[in-house]
Amino acid sequence: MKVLTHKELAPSIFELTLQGELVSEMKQPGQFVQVKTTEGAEPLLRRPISISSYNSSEKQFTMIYRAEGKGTTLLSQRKQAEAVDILGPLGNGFPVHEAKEGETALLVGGGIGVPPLYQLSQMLVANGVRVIHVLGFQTKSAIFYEKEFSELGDTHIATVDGSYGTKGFVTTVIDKLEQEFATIFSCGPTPMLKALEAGYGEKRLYLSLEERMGCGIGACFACVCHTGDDPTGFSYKKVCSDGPVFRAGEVIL
Amino acid sequence: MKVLTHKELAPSIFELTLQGELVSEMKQPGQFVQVKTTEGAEPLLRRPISISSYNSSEKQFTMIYRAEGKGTTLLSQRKQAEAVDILGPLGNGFPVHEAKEGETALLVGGGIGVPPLYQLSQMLVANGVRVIHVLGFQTKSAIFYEKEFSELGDTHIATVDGSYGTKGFVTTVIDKLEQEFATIFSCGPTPMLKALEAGYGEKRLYLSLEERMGCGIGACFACVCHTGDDPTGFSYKKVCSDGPVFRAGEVIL
Amino acid sequence: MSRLSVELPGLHLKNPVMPASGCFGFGREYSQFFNLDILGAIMIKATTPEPRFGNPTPRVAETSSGMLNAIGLQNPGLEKVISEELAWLGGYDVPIIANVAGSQITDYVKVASDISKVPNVKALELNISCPNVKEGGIAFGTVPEVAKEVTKAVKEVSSVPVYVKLSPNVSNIVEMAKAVEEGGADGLTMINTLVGMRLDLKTGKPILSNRTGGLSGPAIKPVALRMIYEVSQQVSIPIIGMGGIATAEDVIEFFYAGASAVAVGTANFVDPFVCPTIIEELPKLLDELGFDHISECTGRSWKQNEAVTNYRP
Amino acid sequence: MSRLSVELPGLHLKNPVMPASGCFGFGREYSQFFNLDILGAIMIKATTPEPRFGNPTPRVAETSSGMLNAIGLQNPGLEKVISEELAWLGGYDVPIIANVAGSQITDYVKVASDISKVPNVKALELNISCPNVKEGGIAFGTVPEVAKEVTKAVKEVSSVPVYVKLSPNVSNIVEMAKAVEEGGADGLTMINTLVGMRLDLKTGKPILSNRTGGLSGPAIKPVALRMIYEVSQQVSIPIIGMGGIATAEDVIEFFYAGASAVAVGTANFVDPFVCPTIIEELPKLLDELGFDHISECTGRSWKQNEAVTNYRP
Ligand SMILES: Cc1cc2nc3c(=O)[nH]c(=O)nc-3n(C[C@H](O)[C@H](O)[C@H](O)COP(=O)(O)OP(=O)(O)OC[C@H]3O[C@@H](n4cnc5c(N)ncnc54)[C@H](O)[C@@H]3O)c2cc1C
Ligand SMILES: Cc1cc2nc3c(=O)[nH]c(=O)nc-3n(C[C@H](O)[C@H](O)[C@H](O)COP(=O)(O)OP(=O)(O)OC[C@H]3O[C@@H](n4cnc5c(N)ncnc54)[C@H](O)[C@@H]3O)c2cc1C
Ligand SMILES: Cc1cc2nc3c(=O)[nH]c(=O)nc-3n(C[C@H](O)[C@H](O)[C@H](O)COP(=O)(O)O)c2cc1C
Ligand SMILES: Cc1cc2nc3c(=O)[nH]c(=O)nc-3n(C[C@H](O)[C@H](O)[C@H](O)COP(=O)(O)O)c2cc1C
Ligand code: FES
Ligand code: FES
Repeated sequence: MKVLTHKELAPSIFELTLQGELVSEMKQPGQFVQVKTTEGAEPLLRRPISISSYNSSEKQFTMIYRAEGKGTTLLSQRKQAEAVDILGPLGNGFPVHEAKEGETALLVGGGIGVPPLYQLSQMLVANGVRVIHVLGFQTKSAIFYEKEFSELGDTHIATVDGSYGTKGFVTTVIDKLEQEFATIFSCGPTPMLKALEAGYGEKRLYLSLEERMGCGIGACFACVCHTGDDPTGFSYKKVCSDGPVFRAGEVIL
Repeated sequence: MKVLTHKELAPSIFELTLQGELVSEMKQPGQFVQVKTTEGAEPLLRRPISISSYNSSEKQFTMIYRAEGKGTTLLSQRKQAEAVDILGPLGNGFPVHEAKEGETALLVGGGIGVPPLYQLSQMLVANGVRVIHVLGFQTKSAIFYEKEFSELGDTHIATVDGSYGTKGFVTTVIDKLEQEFATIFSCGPTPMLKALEAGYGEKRLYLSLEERMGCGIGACFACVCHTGDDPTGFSYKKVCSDGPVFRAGEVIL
Repeated sequence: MSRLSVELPGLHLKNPVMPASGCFGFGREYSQFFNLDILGAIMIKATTPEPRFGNPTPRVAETSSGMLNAIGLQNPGLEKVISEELAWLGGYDVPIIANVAGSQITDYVKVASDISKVPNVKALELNISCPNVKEGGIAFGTVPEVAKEVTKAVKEVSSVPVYVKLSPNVSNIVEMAKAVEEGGADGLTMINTLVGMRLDLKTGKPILSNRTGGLSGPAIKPVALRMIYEVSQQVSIPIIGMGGIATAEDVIEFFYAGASAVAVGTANFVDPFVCPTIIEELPKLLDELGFDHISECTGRSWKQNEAVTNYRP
Repeated sequence: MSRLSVELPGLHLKNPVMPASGCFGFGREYSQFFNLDILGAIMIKATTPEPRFGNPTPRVAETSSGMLNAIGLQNPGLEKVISEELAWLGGYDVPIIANVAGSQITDYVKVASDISKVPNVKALELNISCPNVKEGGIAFGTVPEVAKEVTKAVKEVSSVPVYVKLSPNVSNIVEMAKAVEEGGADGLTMINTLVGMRLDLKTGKPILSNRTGGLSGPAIKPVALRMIYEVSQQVSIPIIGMGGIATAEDVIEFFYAGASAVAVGTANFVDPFVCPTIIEELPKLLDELGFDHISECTGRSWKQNEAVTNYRP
């Protein structure tokens, strides 16, 4: 696919918009793509990155990623009009229709888990769902998309160091929320997902998981987790092809 | 160093001009540089490429190379203003002063061995030496720098398939040359160098050798050859740091 | 396409290119990308008598030009592999090579005996070399006498030819190859992964929960080529080569070293279309190199012959 | 800079970074790029009793994230190494580790005995593992009993501590390490190169004139780490780790695995300044990781300890 725009939103956080035919296959928020960050064998593996938003008619989609290791750092050097090798869309995303018109949905994102919630939020709002966003970051300078989310619904920010919004974690914010909500959609680091599962497991809670991947398509068994109803047995789910989004309790975090 | 210009002279033959401080260290035609064709470990090794010409006052130098394997193909994708990691100048080049003012020197190049002769020819002409060029290529479309060389002196082209100039090898041309010459400077594939050594070993003949290199600076012993006076013993020369230019007979081809 | 066809014990291959075991599941996922019929064969994921969950995650880590895996032979077990996976693969016109694994000889015998009776299983691949199984798997692959015993036992019960997959983690690969040849192996597949490790800079601990894992990908190609070169000169059974293959050029290099067919593993993860692409490129490359048939390439590095000369990349 | 200093048998190292044998000649070439005094130590090129010309060229070939070499132990012989190279290196304030090679035990004894008496030689590195020497070099490195014998014989004559360089081309690296420890080795250096091969697409023949060569560079790093991890838990002598190191992060990874110092080989060819760069980067990286002294990192992957947590790359 072709780079349309590529910009740094916050230190090391990049927003990359690509154009190409395969956008037409994107069906659900929370799906991801596997990005080849360079030609050749180094780094070898593709990088899983969530689709942050997509526009089927314009054949465009956007991802937001942190340039951290070898692959993402190389990706961050791609310039406008250059080609990027994308495999996807992959996996099963957030079940948008689980939140019904007129209901309120809570969208909880942590750090680089925030991006896929953006497409989700847009689609929920389009369906007449009220959305509340609770977004957690390390520090003020790491925050991105606050304005974009605010335009869709209430947006609360937590920072670990208290440099902006509420000091603490997303759960610090949620525990004090006054609004009611029936459904939670969440994406972020595993400790955050565990805290949500512990505190809000009785709600309709959907979690997007991360796992180290080989193939990204279900063939290599790198990304399996035990299922909730057989926690030590042989049944399993693959994060890449059964997930990355699961209903809380479906798999063992 | 920074890419000033980069263009394809003939199919897969690229002319790359770079600018940077280390040009000030270039002292001799026939020296080479070691080019890192990509960041990171793949391909791992630097590529030895001859300096085709340099301009100390402008801090510019030019190399001409064939994009063939992994490394040179990657190099050929570098665009203007991008940085290229260069180690050099390395090795000992052609002894320009062996050809005296008023004498005639024959410059013999084969294929991608032609480039370093360009700086040499310019310097010989500047010293008042008459130059004759005999340049061999596979076929008409592979020819480059004919005009540039013609401006400096008589230029004879041989093509293996006869599609331009004399059909055959550089030796086919030299055997028929009517002019006298005292010195030959040559760079090209080993069979060509061997033919020159066999046919014109009695002249002052200088040959620029090629060998697979590790370090390019004399440390790894990848590129050694036996010396002419001890052809099976322990004495040796390193192509990278003792050469790449040797007097015929000095080393075993 | 007959210039690519290869005949090996039990295997009539349209072409010599097949996905390697564990890198293609049982084919379902890749069938979304292309028609499996175009493949020379399919090496399916290791099968053990009982289902296995495998190791905890993380199960993969990246290395320079390679990757480590410690899947731990996760598979649904012999019964389900036959009733679900092989039955599904029966819908395709492609020979299956079943990868047989276990922790003790009786496991291998059990799997081999049953799975070799399935009609589309045309050969077995004895996985005596998986570095990620603790209960003895490694010993099978590094002790010649034991490897010979397993081979013998499996040969006795198998209804199809048996290929033994060699581990590269040995001092003397030729000795291992000869041992399994004496044990009755019909062919060899090589190499399995090299045992490797990565540490997490943050925690100081191994990245893989299993600590060590199997190194695969382009990084190991030179080791695979060397071992195939050595072994192919010392045994008279054919070799299916693997280890870092990603291009048609790689395939030819493995043939030159001594392989008669090849398997593609890790490269499938990088490019799901890598097998079809290689199969499409091979005839063109044979033209450039001046070969009529791919089998002319086998063992060219050590056979007496003229160098190929008309090649200009 | 004392947070980088390391004490090993015979070696007071300013820092744990040294160029690996064969990848730095005798230091002359690199002395044009930087002052050799900044190095922790220098491992000089293998020395044999008599001069050796080595193998015919081509002696190197490239591989994915690696290279093959088959130099064949070219060196000017014991006498000249002492009178010319070591004398020249005596002008620097840097401990020398002399790499001792040969084809038979008496060769090792001869070189070790003489070279260990040179004042700036602070330790020996027994190269029993060079894969490019035919006359038995390989056997020393893959048979535990033989390795132990060579070690013993050299220990008897050496005036300085003896480190033994282990070959990775073995089924059981721990067994080899224990054997040389029993033989009296004061330390280990590991790993030497993996045996590998590349074929020329045009000719069908091996690229290296020696056919096979030693694989080095980032490609082998995971194998080196795994072996150091295994060995460091089973021996009580220190390990100088090597195999693909190119960055300060790599150094820490080797320490985590169990190394007490490291050597940088192939990376010198890619970047002549790699050793000084790593030495400069290490203190910063220790800060980021929260270590006072680099030796805290040794064996962290298997020692009981808290994970490092304050690191954010
Ligand atoms: C389904 C899914 C969606 C994701 N979406 C996003 C996103 O939208 N934005 C974003 O910044 N990041 C996202 N990640 C995390 C992202 O994949 C990693 O940050 C990235 O792979 C790291 O690559 P690197 O080159 O920076 O690191 P390296 O250290 O070079 O990576 C080495 C290897 O480890 C893997 N790896 C390292 N960290 C992770 C991780 N956290 N999760 C999975 N694999 C990892 C890499 O893929 C690679 O194989 C997602 C991960 C998953 C599984
Ligand atoms: C002193 C010297 C000067 C040279 N000057 C020029 C020049 O001006 N223009 C030019 O086009 N070429 C020149 N060459 C040849 C050039 O180095 C190779 O064509 C180039 O290294 C091939 O790299 P690749 O990435 O295309 O091939 P790959 O096949 O990817 O190379 C693999 C490995 O083999 C080495 N290698 C392959 N072919 C050669 C060769 N012919 N000589 C040495 N090493 C080789 C590469 O350096 C690399 O290490 C010169 C070589 C030497 C030794
Ligand atoms: C994720 C993964 C899983 C593997 N599983 C198996 C397996 O179940 N059985 C087996 O014999 N080999 C297995 N292998 C080894 C491959 O079949 C192959 O021998 C090896 O990866 C080298 O080839 P490559 O470099 O092309 O991947 C596995 C390799 C990988 C990467
Ligand atoms: C060109 C070259 C020459 C080498 N020569 C020697 C040698 O003479 N003695 C020795 O013990 N090791 C030798 N080695 C092995 C290195 O010292 C080192 O163990 C190995 O290359 C792994 O480290 P690296 O990946 O950092 O290069 C050589 C390696 C290379 C690449
Ligand atoms: S990443 Fe391969 S199965 Fe999920
Ligand atoms: S290339 Fe290393 S000595 Fe010449």
